[in-house]
Amino acid sequence: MQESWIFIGVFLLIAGIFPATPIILQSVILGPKKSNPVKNSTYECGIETFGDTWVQFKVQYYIFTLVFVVFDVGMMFLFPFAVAYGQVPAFMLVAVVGFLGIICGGLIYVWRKGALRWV
Amino acid sequence: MIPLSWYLALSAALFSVGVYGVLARKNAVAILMSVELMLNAVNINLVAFWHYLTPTAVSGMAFALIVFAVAAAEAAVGLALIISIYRRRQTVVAEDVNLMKF
Amino acid sequence: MEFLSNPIGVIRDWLAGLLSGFLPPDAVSLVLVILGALVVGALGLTTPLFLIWYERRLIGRMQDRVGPNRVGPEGLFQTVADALKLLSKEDITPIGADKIVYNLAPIMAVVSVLTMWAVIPLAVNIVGTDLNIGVLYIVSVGSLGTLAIMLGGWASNNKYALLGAFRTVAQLVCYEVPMILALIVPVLLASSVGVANPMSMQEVVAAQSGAWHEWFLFKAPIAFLIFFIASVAETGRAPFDLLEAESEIVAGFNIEYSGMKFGMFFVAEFLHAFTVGALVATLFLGGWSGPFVEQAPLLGVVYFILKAFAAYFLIILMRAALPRIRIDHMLDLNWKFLVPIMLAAIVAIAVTDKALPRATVGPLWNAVALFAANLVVAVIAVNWTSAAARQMRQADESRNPPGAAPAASADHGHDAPAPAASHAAH
Amino acid sequence: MTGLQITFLVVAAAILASAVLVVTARNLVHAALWLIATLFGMAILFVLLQAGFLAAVQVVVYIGAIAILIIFAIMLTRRVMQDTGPQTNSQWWLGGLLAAALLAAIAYTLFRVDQQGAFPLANVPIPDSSLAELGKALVSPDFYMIPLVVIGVLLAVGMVGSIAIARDEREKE
Repeated sequence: MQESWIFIGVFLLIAGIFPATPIILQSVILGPKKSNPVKNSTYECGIETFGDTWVQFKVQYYIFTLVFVVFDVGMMFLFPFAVAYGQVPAFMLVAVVGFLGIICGGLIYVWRKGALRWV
Repeated sequence: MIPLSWYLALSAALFSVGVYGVLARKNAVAILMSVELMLNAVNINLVAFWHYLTPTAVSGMAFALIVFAVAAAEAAVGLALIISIYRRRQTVVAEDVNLMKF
Repeated sequence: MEFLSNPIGVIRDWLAGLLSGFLPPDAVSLVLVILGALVVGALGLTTPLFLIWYERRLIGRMQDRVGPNRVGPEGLFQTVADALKLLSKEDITPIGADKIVYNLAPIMAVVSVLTMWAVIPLAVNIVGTDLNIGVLYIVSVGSLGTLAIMLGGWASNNKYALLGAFRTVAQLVCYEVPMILALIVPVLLASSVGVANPMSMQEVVAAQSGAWHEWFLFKAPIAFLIFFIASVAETGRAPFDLLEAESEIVAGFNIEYSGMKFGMFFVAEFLHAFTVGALVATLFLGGWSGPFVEQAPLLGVVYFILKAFAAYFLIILMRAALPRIRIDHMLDLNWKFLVPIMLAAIVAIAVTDKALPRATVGPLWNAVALFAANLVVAVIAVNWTSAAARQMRQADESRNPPGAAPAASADHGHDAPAPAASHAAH
Repeated sequence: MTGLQITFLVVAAAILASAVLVVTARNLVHAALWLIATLFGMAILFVLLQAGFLAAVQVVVYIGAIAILIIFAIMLTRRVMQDTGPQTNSQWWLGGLLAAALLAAIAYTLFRVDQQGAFPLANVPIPDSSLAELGKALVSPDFYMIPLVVIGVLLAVGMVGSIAIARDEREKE
């Protein structure tokens, strides 16, 4: 199995080098370099930028990410089960059904409370 | 072959860095990030012990998975608390949240 | 003859023999690994040149125009010309941008898609590497793409880029949930077929290569559909392109990017779309399996590419035919429709397969039972959704009677899925 | 020195360096990015420990989910905490001292234990079926069935609780 991971490691490096090459080629060698402050200012429909970049964000984004994190972690417990599925006796499905049911219960609860609405 | 003690030493160092971060940082989010470092240090230990001492048992991997779940729940609730405090008191500096102080 | 059945192996052996004359054995295997990675990476990165042309021509045909047809035969070299143009552009980094992160983001976006090709099998013996956790590996490198977008939006020092990144990330993480849930199903079914290592892509394909009814498309149509929808949402293309809706807002997270860096985001998007096609082909349509593939393994490449392009064709069709979805409908469709159905489908598939196992009822009847279970879940889901939608419409009408101002659809009840959800079910 | 050992040392150095940057970086978003680098290094360590599954889970859960959550939280609470001024509190030296003392204590213990050879190394290869074994153990009543359900409860309660905390009062109607 180590050979597989060596391949993945090398591939990650190469997959980084491939897109980096044209970017460097363009920005260092081929592209013109005539920058000025107006060109480098941030793009905002033609008017001058005002205020801070850090506008206040809705907490809604955070809430949806929260639900995602919980499900994401829950799914990681299902993958080993799915691998072993062919070997586990049928009655042990109870554990997984219970696990999924509890998480789904949480989802239904926040749904009923209206937290999943985009406002 | 990497000696087991290397992993343990790395994990100890990482844990200490996390402890420093928890004790020294002002920002509550930064404190939470340091806690994540400490949890990760623990995870390295669990998996290293599993790999070197009991590779045929599954307990090491199972516990590491459970640590992942706990870390996720901790981050979710902790950050929610920070956001709630920020909304009420307009601050995320841990020192300023001192309602319990005389 | 040997070359035809196992071309990569033959080339590998030949190269190994050539290199071992003047290199130690460890270095030989490392060089071979690097060469293999180079070949797979180069193939992956040059396909978008063709894909972009293919998609533009196809979309042109669907919109009753010709599409690019000037540069080269049938406009084949249009993309090359575009790439050359991008190379001659000036590199602009906005004031106040975080230089390192700003430059890293487009590279990461490509890496997250390109690395998926390391584990996608083209034929029985043509694959980057047969990782034992292949399916989970796909998920994990896919989540790097989300991060790339977050970084790109943040590092641009532009509030619209940051806002766009937030919207994009919100959509991507939401749709990751049904995608991962749907990915569990092929692993589960492969395990029930009895392969040794159900999470490796090669063995997922092997589990489907028996007969037509072994395809997971027939055993788990719901998982197939939901994986398809969620993956298209992950690519951020129409109808899920509300994050960079060209016709409505200026752009998304990539507003400040220009030249080749923008080109890299572009390449990543097109390659991602085709990768989705390849993943669908591998996980649900039997990958390289097909008639006579045992006699001539190279045929598998043809089958795989045909299937991948069929799925890719469907994605382009969706892009050309469906209108853009609204943000609250997008989230409702995910959390109130796809996720609950997928959870129910996983339970239904697991229970049915245990109740009527292959060993006792035979593979065909097992597949029929699984298909029936999926159908039942789908029918119940569609019925419930349309009942809920009807209820919602009636509540809407009783609040604002018809003839008055059109009902504001933004305040639909929170206890029922959005109308968009019932659309998607059909 | 084998290739494996060199890899370990390089990765370990990178992990420690980025961990130190996490706790010292002035810009919070940079701290989060260094945290991501640390977590990625940890995934490489899991690969070295032949726990490829955990490496993938590390990337999915930590980098794909928790790091995104942290970045969102930073953006949501950004206004007040500007990046000017010291990012450490008045007792930072005490914290440093404590952390150093802890490290010294652990290192000393580790050295003593290692010298006595107290770790009974198994010296058997990891079985190929360890992932399937883990799956079986997670759903079997003799092993982790109850913990699995408890994890489910933890996650569901964590989700409901944190949404209840994080939501704006005005949104609740």
